[in-house]
Amino acid sequence: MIAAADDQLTIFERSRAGRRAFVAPALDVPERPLDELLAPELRRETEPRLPEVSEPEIVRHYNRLSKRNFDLDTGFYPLGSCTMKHNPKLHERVAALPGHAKLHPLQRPERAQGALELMWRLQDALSEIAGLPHVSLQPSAGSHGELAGVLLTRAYHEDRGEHRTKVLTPDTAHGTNPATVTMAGYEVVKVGTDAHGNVDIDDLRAKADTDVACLMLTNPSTLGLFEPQIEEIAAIVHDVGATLYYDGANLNAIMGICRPGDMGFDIVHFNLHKSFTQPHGGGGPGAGPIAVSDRIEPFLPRPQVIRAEAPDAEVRYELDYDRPRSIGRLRGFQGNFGVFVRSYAYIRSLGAAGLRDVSEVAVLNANYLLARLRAEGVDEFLPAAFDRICMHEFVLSGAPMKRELKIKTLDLAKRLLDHGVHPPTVYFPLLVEEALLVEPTETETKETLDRFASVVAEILREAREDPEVARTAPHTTPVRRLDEAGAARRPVLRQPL
Amino acid sequence: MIAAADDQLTIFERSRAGRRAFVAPALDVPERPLDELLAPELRRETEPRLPEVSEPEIVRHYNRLSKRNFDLDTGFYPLGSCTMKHNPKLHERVAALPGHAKLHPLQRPERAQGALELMWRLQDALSEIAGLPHVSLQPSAGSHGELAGVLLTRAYHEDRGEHRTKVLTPDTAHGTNPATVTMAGYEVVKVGTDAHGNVDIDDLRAKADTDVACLMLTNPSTLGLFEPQIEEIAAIVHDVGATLYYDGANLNAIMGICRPGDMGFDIVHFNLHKSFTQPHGGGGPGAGPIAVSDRIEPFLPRPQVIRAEAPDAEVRYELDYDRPRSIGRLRGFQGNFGVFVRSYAYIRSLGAAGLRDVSEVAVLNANYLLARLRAEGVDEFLPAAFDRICMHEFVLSGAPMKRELKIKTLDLAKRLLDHGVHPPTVYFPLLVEEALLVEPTETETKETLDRFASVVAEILREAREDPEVARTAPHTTPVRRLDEAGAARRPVLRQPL
Amino acid sequence: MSSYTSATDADRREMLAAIGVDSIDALFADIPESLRLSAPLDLGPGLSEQEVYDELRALAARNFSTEDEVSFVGAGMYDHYVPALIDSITSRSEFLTPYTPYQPEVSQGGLQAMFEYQTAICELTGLPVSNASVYEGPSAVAAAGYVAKHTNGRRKFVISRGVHPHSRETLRTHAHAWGMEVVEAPLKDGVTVLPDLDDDVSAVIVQQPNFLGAVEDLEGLSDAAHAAGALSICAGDPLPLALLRSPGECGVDIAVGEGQTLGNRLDFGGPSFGFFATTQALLRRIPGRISGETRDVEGKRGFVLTLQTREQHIRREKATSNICTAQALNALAGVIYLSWLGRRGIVELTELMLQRTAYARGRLAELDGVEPLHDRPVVREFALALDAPVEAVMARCLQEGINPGYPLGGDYPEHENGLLVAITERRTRAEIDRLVEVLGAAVAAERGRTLQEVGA
Amino acid sequence: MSSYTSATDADRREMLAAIGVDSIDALFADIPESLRLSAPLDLGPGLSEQEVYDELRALAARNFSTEDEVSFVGAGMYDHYVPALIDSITSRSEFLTPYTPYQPEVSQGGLQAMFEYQTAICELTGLPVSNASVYEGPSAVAAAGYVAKHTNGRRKFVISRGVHPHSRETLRTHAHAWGMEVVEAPLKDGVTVLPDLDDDVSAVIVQQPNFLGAVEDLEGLSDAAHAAGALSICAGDPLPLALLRSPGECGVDIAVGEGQTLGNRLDFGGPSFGFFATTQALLRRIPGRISGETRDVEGKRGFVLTLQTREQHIRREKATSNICTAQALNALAGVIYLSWLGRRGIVELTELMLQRTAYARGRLAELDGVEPLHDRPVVREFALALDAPVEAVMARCLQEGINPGYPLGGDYPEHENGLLVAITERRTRAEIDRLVEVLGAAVAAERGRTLQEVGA
Ligand SMILES: Cc1ncc(COP(=O)(O)O)c(C=O)c1O
Ligand SMILES: Cc1ncc(COP(=O)(O)O)c(C=O)c1O
Repeated sequence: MIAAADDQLTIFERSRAGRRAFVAPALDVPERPLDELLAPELRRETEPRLPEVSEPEIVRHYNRLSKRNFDLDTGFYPLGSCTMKHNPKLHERVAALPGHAKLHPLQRPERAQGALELMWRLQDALSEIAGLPHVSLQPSAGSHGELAGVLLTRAYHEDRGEHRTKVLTPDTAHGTNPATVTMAGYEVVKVGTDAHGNVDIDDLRAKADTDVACLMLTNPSTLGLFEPQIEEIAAIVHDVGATLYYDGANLNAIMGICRPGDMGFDIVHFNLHKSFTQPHGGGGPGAGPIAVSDRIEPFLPRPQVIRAEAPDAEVRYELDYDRPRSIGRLRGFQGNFGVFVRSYAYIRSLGAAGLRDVSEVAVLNANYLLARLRAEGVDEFLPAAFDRICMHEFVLSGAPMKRELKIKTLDLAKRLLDHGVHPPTVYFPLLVEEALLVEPTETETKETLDRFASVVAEILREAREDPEVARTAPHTTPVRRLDEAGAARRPVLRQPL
Repeated sequence: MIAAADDQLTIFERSRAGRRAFVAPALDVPERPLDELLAPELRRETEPRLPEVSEPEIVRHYNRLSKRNFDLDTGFYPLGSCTMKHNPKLHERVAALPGHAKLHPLQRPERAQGALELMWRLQDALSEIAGLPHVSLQPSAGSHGELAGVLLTRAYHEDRGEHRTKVLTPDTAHGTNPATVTMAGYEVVKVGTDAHGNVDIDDLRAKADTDVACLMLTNPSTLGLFEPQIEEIAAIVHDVGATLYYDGANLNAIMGICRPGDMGFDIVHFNLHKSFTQPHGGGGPGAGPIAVSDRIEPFLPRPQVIRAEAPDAEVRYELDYDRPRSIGRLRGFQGNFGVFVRSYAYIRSLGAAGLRDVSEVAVLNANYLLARLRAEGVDEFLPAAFDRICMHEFVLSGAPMKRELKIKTLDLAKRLLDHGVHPPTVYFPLLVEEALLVEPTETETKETLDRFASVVAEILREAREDPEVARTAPHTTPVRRLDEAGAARRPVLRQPL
Repeated sequence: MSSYTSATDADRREMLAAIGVDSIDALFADIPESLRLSAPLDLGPGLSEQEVYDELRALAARNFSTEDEVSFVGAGMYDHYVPALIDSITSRSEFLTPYTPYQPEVSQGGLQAMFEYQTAICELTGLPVSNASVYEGPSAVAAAGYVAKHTNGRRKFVISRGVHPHSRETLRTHAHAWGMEVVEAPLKDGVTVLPDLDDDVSAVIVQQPNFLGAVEDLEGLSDAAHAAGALSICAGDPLPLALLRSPGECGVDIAVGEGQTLGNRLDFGGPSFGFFATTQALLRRIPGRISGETRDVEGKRGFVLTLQTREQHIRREKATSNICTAQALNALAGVIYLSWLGRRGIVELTELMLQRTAYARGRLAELDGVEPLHDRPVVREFALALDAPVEAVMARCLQEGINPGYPLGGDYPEHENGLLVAITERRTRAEIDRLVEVLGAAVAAERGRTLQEVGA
Repeated sequence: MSSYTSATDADRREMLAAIGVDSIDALFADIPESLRLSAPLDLGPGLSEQEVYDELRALAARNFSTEDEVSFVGAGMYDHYVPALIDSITSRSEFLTPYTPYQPEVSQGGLQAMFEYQTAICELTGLPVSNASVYEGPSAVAAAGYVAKHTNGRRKFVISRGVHPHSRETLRTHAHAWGMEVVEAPLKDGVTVLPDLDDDVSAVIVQQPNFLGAVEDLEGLSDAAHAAGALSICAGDPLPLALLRSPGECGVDIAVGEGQTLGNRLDFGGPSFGFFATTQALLRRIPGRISGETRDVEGKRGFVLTLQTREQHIRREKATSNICTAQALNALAGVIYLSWLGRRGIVELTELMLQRTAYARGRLAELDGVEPLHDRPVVREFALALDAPVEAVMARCLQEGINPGYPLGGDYPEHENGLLVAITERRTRAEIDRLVEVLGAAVAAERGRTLQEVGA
């Protein structure tokens, strides 16, 4: 069909010499010869072969492309570890206010008081939520926050004249944790998980020595389980002089219920694009602020937003660069301010009670969904990896399904697409065979959860009769299974022009 | 499939007692008993049973609904007489500026100078385009402009002490023309069309007597043909003392090329949602300003935007209510200002040369598409109704197709849907059997026109082999052919609650 | 070439060749030479996007929007908060850019939204039938009058002086062409007093709450209309209907009104939408589009434009109205807004306005030189009589950044120094208190001045 | 219940029953009692949408945006016009709300856009490989350094003092953890002078045009790096690359930079995106997502995330970077912007800036007490040396609504009264003339004052 064939053209393939969308503003200064302003040897020989297209074509092209995406405003998106919760529309409105969107990052602080105050208030709120007294908003995403955290740990130890070489991460850790450790110049040491899904305390104790700079932990863990021995873990880590790092990807489970600071964590990162509703944008932008304890504070990145009372008692917000022990910058300017606006609006909309309700319902929804799946008899093939009350997400293992029904977790995931549902995270955490990590979030209705449970049950029923349907799924998507191996073997990473 | 079934629920069916999106601002005044403020007998007994839904559900509901619409930013939409041209995105931005969008209609003129100046400038530009000296922006759409025009005609004649009873409309006229005539208290008299698609001058002459108040004409006509004898027609009409009304739905063909005022028209309406890019919104909003000659001016609706020079030479824009011979208001406030902003932005973006280019390319595209269809051999089954150079649109007749291939114009239209193309206007103008009125507009590319021609050819080829495919089309749309007769026989016009 | 057309020079050459002419001019051969423009239109050159943006922004900056002042102006359109999700939905091209859903198979989104909208309007008005929208408030009153005219063929409208002045004038504009008379029923103590109704009366038209904010005895007025064999037409804003007895409950035959308050921005007066609801009996006389539920060939639920034999494109000169393009997008905003408010929210919102309005009315009435213009119950708007020249008082308030309301003198010479004050949920107590202060000072100052002048 | 959660009281009861617990509290049993908060967080109550809107609007109103002053500030982010079609596309929920395209079958929109973006970046940089985005400019410089470190294992970076101060500092933050040294190459007459490069040098990092606006001899610098066996890394803004010899043409190994100027708003510094382009040789060391073309089982063209064995979710501690969430939406804006400009437009736009910049530089240099800081060619930004205290001059200009640029003294003590002036297409000649007038007067006034003080 013509419409479909056409949909696969790139914007470059739609280009026709002479078409244009851009109209240049009038040249209103005396024109000088180009060669005079920029000698030929400085100039490029061939102009960049950008597409030549009109505005209507650009709009239609990307509009059509958009329809080849599944999105959160279309259907259920229980992608574990990602907190695909509703993105309130108000946030886009307030982020777009010219006073925010058109504010230059080097605007002088006295002329950007609203922005600095917003950042200060957000720092304050995040500090309260984390239970730690200091916040830097600078990191650009979760893994950037992790990097900040490990670099802070290094600075902290160096300041004490200590040289440590290792960082502990549980075997359930998200890939960014070990990758961060390497990037921060440490060696990764893995800590095991016990039969209940908790950190193996004995293993931890065995590995926690004075070469260890830090333990990075996610709590609830990537298994969706709260670490009940967290206080003991903190004591072990602190006893050897290491820091305890909190990967905040799963904060959505505990907001207003308990706080990483109270658990003994020294450094926490937030994923504002998860718990605090920054839209995920197809893979960013996000923001990964960090909260830290007093002993880590001196090393925080520069600049910090501070609140100062002028002699005339007028309050002023300032950017403090005068931080001699700071690790320095992790990026340009003041961080992803547009994200801060959204997260701040969210915190104000919900308030203390609303934030707690978020976590309560997130956990309620997850446990309910697990119960509903069980009620559908799904656990025969897709048992929960750990038979416990879960937090905001849970892990199923597709191992029996693979064995009995001859369909893999991947097949189930692909078949879900045919039902208009985004699959959960698959094959993570690595610990669980054929894992499915399901995070419904608090913004989904009971009806949606019920429907998901019956769809999964239906797919399993169908597989019993004919596993081929799932194995060759999806069947109704714009494209079907793609040759990923081929793509990696002979990479085509740009349009040949 | 679950997703699909679910898509057919209404927002009312998604309602669950206790859900909500709205959070009320805090009550910040002393609360008084409701009965004291509004006695029980004034209050309704049952609250309106509006849906109870959360924000995420509302967003998802309407987002999914939206995907059940075909739209201009997705594909070709050659709906004749409707000028489905690209709607520039800049227009939405400028219309949304708070100074426009949040301006109260009763703001005092001295505090709404920007809005009044914009209206005045738009009046000025429309006057120039129409070739007529005075403009009222008040009417809300084309047919509202028509009504204004006929009421002005009445006022004009009454002012001269004349009592006229009839209005002439060609048999090709759009339905709103005769409907307007009746609504304005006149009798419709139809004028025939000659073999070339022009007004039958003899018939016109025969019917044009002193009972005739007005001739309403579309030029180019709804057949997509320019009336070459327009000057003679004007003379005939004016000779009997009637006014000549220009239905501006087809203005897109002649902007900057020729002007209704120069042709002898007394009153012109514009469809800002057609030639001037106001998005059609699924059936409005639009705006239908009118331009008139000096002799009609005294009767224009109230208020008019005028430009005044104050004694201090400062320019001021005002709303002039002091128009004693005015027909009065046709609606509240100052018309569809938001539409004016978009149209004004459009005129400024294009300028004189750009507007002319619009019409040139609109006509070029239509003639090219006609030629391409012929080149595909389509004219055997779908001949042009009139073998002439067309203007911005053209009429095909599906009569031979129906006879030879046993598929009707309706079937062709429905089959086009399967190809991702919106069908042309069908069964209008009434004059042409099995009519298809095709208006490609200037914003479509040659490639799109080529593709449309081949799709039509392919459908005809397919019909030769198996007419059933078209007769039962569409096959790929969210719903298939709907029972319209049943809907009218047993009307279900609201959700039973 | 503009950024909106796509035909390159090469395209043009190829296309002309395919057509078989050698210039674009040749395509305009049917236009008599004498009519062809020899010079460009006097519109100046085209501009870049940023230049147009800058120009429009500069114009917009010369308006005082409700973000630039504290505004208590209502009088037919109101500064309500429009939730962000409305923009986010209505700006989707799938809603923004298609036209009237002539091809229902690819227009289910729009058609279902219309159906939902109709349902919501029926709920609010208490009437069983709604169309999918008309232009706006005042023309909706005329449209209702047109239905009455066709229903009983009588020659006179009785319209309350409590109906919005724009609606009254719009009705008059139309009625003249229909050869019908328009008689105004006066207000007494803020509410309508009907004259004797004879059997020439086609319809009695009132507004609830009326233009002065007063809640009318709608049932009594309706009964009187019916007793004279006339139709009862009620105009009004849909939002107060969350609390008030609905037109349907009061026996009204046609309820119409301005829908701006349902999720539409002010836009200096438009585009918004008009609603039109009526009884089963008048179903086939309704103007405009109506969406109806049906099934497709496979039995799937779907929606279509229905009862089209009323409409101009089918019935032409016999149509019940000439309306074609209406206000679909604005009505969509309306139903989204009503879903956002929801069953509880609409009551909470209206009660909040009721309380704040009562507070404002009470506090303002305590001021020297300020009297309530009537004592009738009100919901979101009320009228005051000032003992000082209202224009001068306005000017003083505006200087303080407060726009205190709409002066009534122009429309109601009998209330020369009347002021109509609207209190939406946007106006906080702090703002109301400020109004009290500023208006009080302004009235006092003007009275002082008048006394001085009198003294002098 | 907030407006974002949907569980009603009835839902909660039913759900708890299905789970088999009798309170929500029971679900948190794993959390030690001692850790459970006994009091609510100190965050205050939730607010209605309009209240939050009002609060945020009030905050925003306290900032001076580029709409509130005439701004000549650049220094890494620039006030370019963002065309409306970008908002209209990027605000579509299909682009705005999904996450990284892990399920390519339902993510073709995002994946194809990435592929198109990569193509456009390759065109601009003249390099054959681009990833799909990194966070932003300065961290992209660090990311490039990380690739160099892994490529040759050497222990030193030589970075030009012409590289953005934030980039230099960010590199230093990282290099410290890698046990690497950072050496700064000084500027002379506005351009980089490399020290002798020994075989400890892992990479030479320069910026084109550099922070002071000067066009560097990129090829010469690159050659020098290569001669020492080091990698050549070039940072910079992509827009001037429309005119300048591309990094690829100059032999650069890695081109990185801040993408804000490509259709992203200023947002007080973020979110924007960083671009990262390199040679075929370094392909498997790139950080972040890359989209690649492939086919589906039916042979249909499609796109997938590819070369994932570089990435943290597969390779964990052996990954080439820890980056996960990057800046997909901002990069999408980038490729839409580049399509909007198009092949001709990008040249026209850059030439317009070049001309206006030359005009501004020329006129400003004529002022008494104002000297060009260097005479090198520039594209859109240039540096001045004022013969007056720059802070005092700034203050005077700001009073006139002109923000004349970025004072250099903080980052370059050697240019205590330096001022960096950026001229985008947003700045008209009239505005430039006004800058000349205002800055001239300010400098004159401050010199007068200084003379007076000296005299006194
Ligand atoms: C558990 C966990 N940690 C860290 C991250 C990394 O966060 P980001 O993608 O924001 O860098 C993620 C993100 O998916 C995660 O799920
Ligand atoms: C020829 C013609 N006349 C009049 C109209 C009526 O215009 P509107 O729909 O704006 O009322 C139309 C609209 O379709 C039309 O095509």
